[in-house]
Amino acid sequence: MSKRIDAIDLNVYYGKFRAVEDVNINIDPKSVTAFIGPSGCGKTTFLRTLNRMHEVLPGAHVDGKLLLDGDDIYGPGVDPVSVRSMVGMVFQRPNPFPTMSIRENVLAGLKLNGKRISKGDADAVVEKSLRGANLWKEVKDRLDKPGSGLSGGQQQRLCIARTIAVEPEVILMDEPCSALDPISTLAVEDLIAELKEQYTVVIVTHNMQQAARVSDKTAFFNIAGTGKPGKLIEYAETSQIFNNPQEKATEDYVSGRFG
Amino acid sequence: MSKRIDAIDLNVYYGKFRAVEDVNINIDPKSVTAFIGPSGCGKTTFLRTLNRMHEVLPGAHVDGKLLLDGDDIYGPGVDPVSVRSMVGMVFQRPNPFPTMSIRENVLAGLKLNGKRISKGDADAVVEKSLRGANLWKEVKDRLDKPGSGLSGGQQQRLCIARTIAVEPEVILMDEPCSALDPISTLAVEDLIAELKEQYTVVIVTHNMQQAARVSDKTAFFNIAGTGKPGKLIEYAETSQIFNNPQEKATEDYVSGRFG
Amino acid sequence: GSNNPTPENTGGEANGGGSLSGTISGGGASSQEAAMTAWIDGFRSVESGATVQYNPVGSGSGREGFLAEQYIFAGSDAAMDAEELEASQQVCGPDGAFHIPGYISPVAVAFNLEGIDSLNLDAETIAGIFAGEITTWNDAAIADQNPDADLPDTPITVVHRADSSGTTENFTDYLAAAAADTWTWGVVEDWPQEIVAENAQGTQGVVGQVTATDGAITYSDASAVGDLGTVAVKVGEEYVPYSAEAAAKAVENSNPVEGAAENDMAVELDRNTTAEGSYPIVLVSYHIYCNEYADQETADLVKAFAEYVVSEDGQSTAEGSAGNAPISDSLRERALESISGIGVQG
Amino acid sequence: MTTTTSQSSLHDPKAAGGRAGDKIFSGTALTAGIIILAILAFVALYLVIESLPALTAGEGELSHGKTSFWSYVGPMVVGTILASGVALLIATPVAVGVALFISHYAPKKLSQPIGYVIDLLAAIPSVVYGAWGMTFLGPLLVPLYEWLHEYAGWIPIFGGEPSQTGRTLFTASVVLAVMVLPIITSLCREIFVQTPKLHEEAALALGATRWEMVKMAVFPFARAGIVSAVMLGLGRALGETMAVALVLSPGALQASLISAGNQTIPAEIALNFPEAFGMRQNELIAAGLVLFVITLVVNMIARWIVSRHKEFSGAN
Amino acid sequence: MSTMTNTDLENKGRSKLTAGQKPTWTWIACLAGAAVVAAAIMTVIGFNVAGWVITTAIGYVLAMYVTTRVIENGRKATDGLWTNLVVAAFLIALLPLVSVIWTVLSIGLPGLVEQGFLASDMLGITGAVDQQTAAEGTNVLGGVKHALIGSLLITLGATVISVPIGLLTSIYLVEYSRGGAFARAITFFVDVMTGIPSIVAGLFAAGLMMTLVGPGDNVMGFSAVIALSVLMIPVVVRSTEEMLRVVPNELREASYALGVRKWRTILKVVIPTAISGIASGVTLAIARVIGETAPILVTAGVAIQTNWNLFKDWMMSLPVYIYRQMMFPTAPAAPDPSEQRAWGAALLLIIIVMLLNLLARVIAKVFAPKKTGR
Ligand SMILES: Nc1ncnc2c1ncn2[C@@H]1O[C@H](COP(=O)(O)OP(=O)(O)OP(=O)(O)O)[C@@H](O)[C@H]1O
Ligand SMILES: Nc1ncnc2c1ncn2[C@@H]1O[C@H](COP(=O)(O)OP(=O)(O)OP(=O)(O)O)[C@@H](O)[C@H]1O
Ligand SMILES: [Mg+2]
Ligand SMILES: [Mg+2]
Ligand SMILES: O=P([O-])([O-])[O-]
Repeated sequence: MSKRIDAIDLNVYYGKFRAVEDVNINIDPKSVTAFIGPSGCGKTTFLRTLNRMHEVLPGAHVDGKLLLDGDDIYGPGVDPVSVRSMVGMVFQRPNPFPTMSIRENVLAGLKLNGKRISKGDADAVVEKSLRGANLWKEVKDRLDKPGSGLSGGQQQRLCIARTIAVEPEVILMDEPCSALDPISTLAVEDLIAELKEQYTVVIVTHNMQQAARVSDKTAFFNIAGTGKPGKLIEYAETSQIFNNPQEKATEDYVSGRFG
Repeated sequence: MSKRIDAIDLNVYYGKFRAVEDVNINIDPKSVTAFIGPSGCGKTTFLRTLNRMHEVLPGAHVDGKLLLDGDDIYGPGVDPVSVRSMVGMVFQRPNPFPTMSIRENVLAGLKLNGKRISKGDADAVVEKSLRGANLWKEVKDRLDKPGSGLSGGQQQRLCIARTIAVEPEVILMDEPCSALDPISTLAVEDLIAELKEQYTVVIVTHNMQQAARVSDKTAFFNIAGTGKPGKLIEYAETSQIFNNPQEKATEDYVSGRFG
Repeated sequence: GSNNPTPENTGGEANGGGSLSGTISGGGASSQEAAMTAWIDGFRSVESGATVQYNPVGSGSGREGFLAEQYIFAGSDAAMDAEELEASQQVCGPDGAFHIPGYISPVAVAFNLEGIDSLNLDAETIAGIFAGEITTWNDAAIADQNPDADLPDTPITVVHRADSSGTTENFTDYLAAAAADTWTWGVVEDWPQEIVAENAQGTQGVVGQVTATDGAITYSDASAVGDLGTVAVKVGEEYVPYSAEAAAKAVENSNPVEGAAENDMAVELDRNTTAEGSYPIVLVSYHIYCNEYADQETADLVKAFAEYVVSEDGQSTAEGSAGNAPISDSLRERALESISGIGVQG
Repeated sequence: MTTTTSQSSLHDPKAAGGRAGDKIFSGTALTAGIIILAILAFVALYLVIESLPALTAGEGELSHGKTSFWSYVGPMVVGTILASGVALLIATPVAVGVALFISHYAPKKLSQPIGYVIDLLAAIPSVVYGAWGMTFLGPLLVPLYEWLHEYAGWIPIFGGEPSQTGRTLFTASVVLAVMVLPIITSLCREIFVQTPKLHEEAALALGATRWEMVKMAVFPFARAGIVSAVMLGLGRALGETMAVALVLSPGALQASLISAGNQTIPAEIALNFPEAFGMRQNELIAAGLVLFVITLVVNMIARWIVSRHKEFSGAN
Repeated sequence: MSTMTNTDLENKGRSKLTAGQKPTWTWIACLAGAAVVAAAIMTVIGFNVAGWVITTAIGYVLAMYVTTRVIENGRKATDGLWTNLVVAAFLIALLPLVSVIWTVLSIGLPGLVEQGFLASDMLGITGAVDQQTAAEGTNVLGGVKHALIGSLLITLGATVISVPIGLLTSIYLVEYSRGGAFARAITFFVDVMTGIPSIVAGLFAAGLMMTLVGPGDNVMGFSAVIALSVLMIPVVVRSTEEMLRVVPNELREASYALGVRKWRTILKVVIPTAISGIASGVTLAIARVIGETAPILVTAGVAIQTNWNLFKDWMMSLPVYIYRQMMFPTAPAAPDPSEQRAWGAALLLIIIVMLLNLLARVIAKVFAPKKTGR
């Protein structure tokens, strides 16, 4: 239930504009990897290439290889749909489906598979996922209420529950806490620590304290200026990045001079 | 060209919902004051009451007194328009007018109000404001190009130029750097340091390093939970807030445990 | 030519190469539209300073507009009833309005059968076809009267007018009078809904429909039937095909409407006529004028135009354009006399 | 005047002029709104006054010996609703499909010109549609009617003798469908493209196929919009005059849609108004009033449907 | 796997991600199969091209569905099915468009290019003239000048009345009303107004003007202007309202924050930003009314000569011209010249609307917010 990810010479484009240049990175299974870097350096862009969400935008495309346990997800004939059901994603802004109840939201991904599941099994999945997302206690009495009625932090955890309900191998999170208040942030951070027992987790954050708290390894991206492509500057153990970075740019950034 | 601000028992509402409770604060002229606090605690809301932009939203209203050099801007018969031309505002996302050139954007505050000014005077205002916003050198050769063609940081400084062109007494800034890359952030921070020579500046930021770098005094807002009103917890010299806070909540927050 | 074709004209200003000026508006029957276009154009070449305009809004709207003083004159496929005549006194002074049968046109019964240009039918058979009782072309009722025709077993598609129409009124008037047993729906402007049949809007619509449909039959202003086959109608013992003369004859032999004023030329057509050579399915469209107009200028203009319409010149111009039947000389004489009475309200 | 300070800088006397400008402008805008309501009130008043004689007429007072106004207008109400209903049944799926095609399926470069081309359909005058339906579409459909009658004749709507000219209620409905299609399409398209990317991406990230994404994110978001687009189309179809008048071969109310017969209110008015006077005119205007009321009711139903779904809509 | 070079990382065998997919040529096979089967069915029940194409299309969609279902899975099959259906919907919608345009073009072009068609009106054109034309096969005389000018004037008049009222109303709805009962009433009744049958609008305008200026004089271009305005206003309100709503609030706030008054903000910021959308909304509204027949017929009458005055005398318009020429030919015995003129005018009308559309696009381009850079 968790896979390794290897990017080989990956370039990411928006139309003609190269947003991310030549990334090579190896992400271990059952670990938390944090992407940090100034705004516009391509963290989100790169993250979205990991489950082929990037190509959803018009004109966006990718060049290079991205291996999921050795299989190139950009290989010929690969169906993005099957990639996405292996690599789940949580977005910056919580986005539960507004027309569905909490329960339906959790089951949304599961229902897609067209498998008929008994009510009992479904209940089990809902409870397991919501427990996994640390939300069960708060919502167990109102599973049939609309998901959009929850607070921001609860919504974000509902989205996490929805993602883990389909049992992906990798979970990607793009600034999952930036819209949240401190209490919710805490809850999500605790959750990430639990998730890595089972999943490969990749998280984008602009909060360095958070990166330091939750991640095993950290990747620092930077950008030379507007219109230039973003690059992976340094990738190492989190403690090393924050305490003993090898690159000048990394040091400037983590010392808080910017951003 | 700068005024003091005193809020007395200010409560701010969205319809029936009280978003900010009983704020009492005295902001000195020619200083930079930073508002910090977790998401949703009412920083933006309170800031917008300072130039009566809050009431633009349907159902929004204010209770209490807000004195600008001793005059209550919520007093009977006060025209919000004249308040706003004294208290300028810069928004989180740069928002130059897309239909106007750079030059027209700077002059917008004057021209939109139908004031007639000679071309010479206008040129002088444009140059002065753009110089004041640290943007003159970068754009002086393309004043007739659309303002939306600039980079994010340049756009934000254009918005600042537009604001100072109407010669306000106070400038409010709501997370002016959150959409910007580090280089632009630096430029705007330098600018704020210059602006306080002439103006009273109030800035909202979620970046504590930034607050520490630019502000003289810092106000920490907090919120007890979703649906509860935000409160001003502590207001003091910036150095004191960051190094020697009086309140436990402030300490938790600035020590980076949250947000 | 002269714009004063008749010696009876008394309006001094109304002669010579166009001494009149002004605009008169009329409105009403669309059946007259083509003829009216020709009259307006012809009148303009005689009286270059005067303008006539005509809105083919339909007979009913035309009469109503006339009574509402919207139109100076009206064109109508039906004569005004007593009530309307009484109302006309409000507009036209104590003598009210009067009718001139300016436009006479035979209504042809036209069909589309390959190779057959003409059929002989009596009123009963025509009524039977249009009532939906006779449904195929080789029906005995048709075949008996046309021993020489090679009739197919094609079903008959009846096409009637979808809109309210003076043509329908005249045609059903004929059926109701000449075949009362078969045609039980009376005289109607709207085709009876009980008879399920095809229909189309306007003369052009029905003719187009019949032209496009094998085995179809309709009734229509004869000028528009083009290449379609037509019916010779049984009158007395002979079969009379439609023609201008036969139609004019039918009008000439008709009786004035009971109780009409001296100068009112509204007629009661005798659809059951046995008079030799007269074709009874004929549409008479009137021009309705006031006996008295509010001012001299209007009165002169109307008089000049009305005279032009019935003049030999006017009638032949119309025939050339619209294919209607010119009125007979005796009708013209009576018409000119009536028109000469147009005056100014005292 | 002020109680707080003697000379408040906030009370700028020059500002008074500016405030008047605001008052005048908002007053003008409000007046425009009032004018609209007034026009509508006048139209309604005109309709009511002119149709009162027909509505209140007793036996024998109506033209051509009609027994009562309601028995006259009733079949046409059914005909009108039938024609527009069938038109919508045909147009809605196609229009939604086309809108989806433009918003989510077509290559981005193609979708703009395609939208333009579809909008062109809306620009063709109704007389032209009528002429096209009468001369081209009707005859084209005749074989289909015969086929339908032969194989599906047991269904009442295909039961009657098929028309030889193709000028039937069904043909009229097809023409109406073509006419309302661009209206529904362009509104649906506008709404579909506004579906929050957030929800679309949420669905895709769960491993949804494109169609599943449309079902999960686009349709729930657009439901209210689709309803009001369809209602707008229905309004157009209900009120269409010339096209129906030219295409339909009207007659008494009947179940079969493929034979001559049936009539719609606007076509009835257009066909008969010219020759109408007196009571006949009142009857036709009263029929117009009935149509007006139908439109009103349809719109109320639409509003109701839309508001019922409001709380579930994705707009937050 | 001791030393990790990039190429070592890749599984060289078959990728798990591409297992069990249908070959790429499946669709060709399905299409060919469907075509053959359809041809077979058609030969049994009588061949006809339209039927063959339709049967092939249905067969192809079904075959693709079944194949995908068997080889891959139900979800993919459903996805493919709906993709095919959506594309089919688009193709179906194209059919009538192509057909109508083709009909009008092929019949209307000879009329439109006839010499003097645009420069002359119908003065002096009687049935006799047309009959002669038809008999001798000479050029069709007469033209659309009067109708063209009438249409343009009447539409312009309606635009001048409707656009300010409609635009101001939508400004009220978007900028001033705060969702109150009055605003809801306006929105509702605007919806109702879109459903007023055009003939009723015409009758209303004729009646209104009759009471205002008296009978006779009420038949003029201006009455038609009123009728068309009744039809046009709701369309303008609806479309401009949408356009104003999408103007970002941050621009309004930027303006307010500069101390700019609301009305100036609306005039100088909101409307310029939305101008391209407003322009295309207005064009749409114009397109909606320029083709109206019935309301003009009962308000402006018919005329055979050019009239430049909206406030006096009758006026012709293109749709009325088309309708009259088509249904009531100048020469009943020789309708061909009239028909040619009618279709020529129809083509002209469509071209005008297309030009208007293009104009709106140009306006949109010129005034659109400049979106260079990010
Ligand atoms: N949809 C898009 N089309 C074109 N360019 C884009 C798009 N989205 C992002 N970019 C560009 O790609 C580059 C990387 O953007 P990205 O959003 O990945 O940055 P980021 O590191 O996630 O920044 P942030 O911290 O602000 O989220 C930027 O230059 C940005 O302008
Ligand atoms: N337009 C609005 N209508 C109703 N409630 C609102 C509105 N805007 C904000 N609120 C509520 O007011 C409270 C304060 O919001 P505010 O935007 O001022 O917070 P903030 O401190 O600026 O947060 P952030 O750091 O995320 O910008 C929140 O509970 C928010 O949900
Ligand atoms: Mg990002
Ligand atoms: Mg904020
Ligand atoms: O002249 P009509 O009344 O038959 O159109």
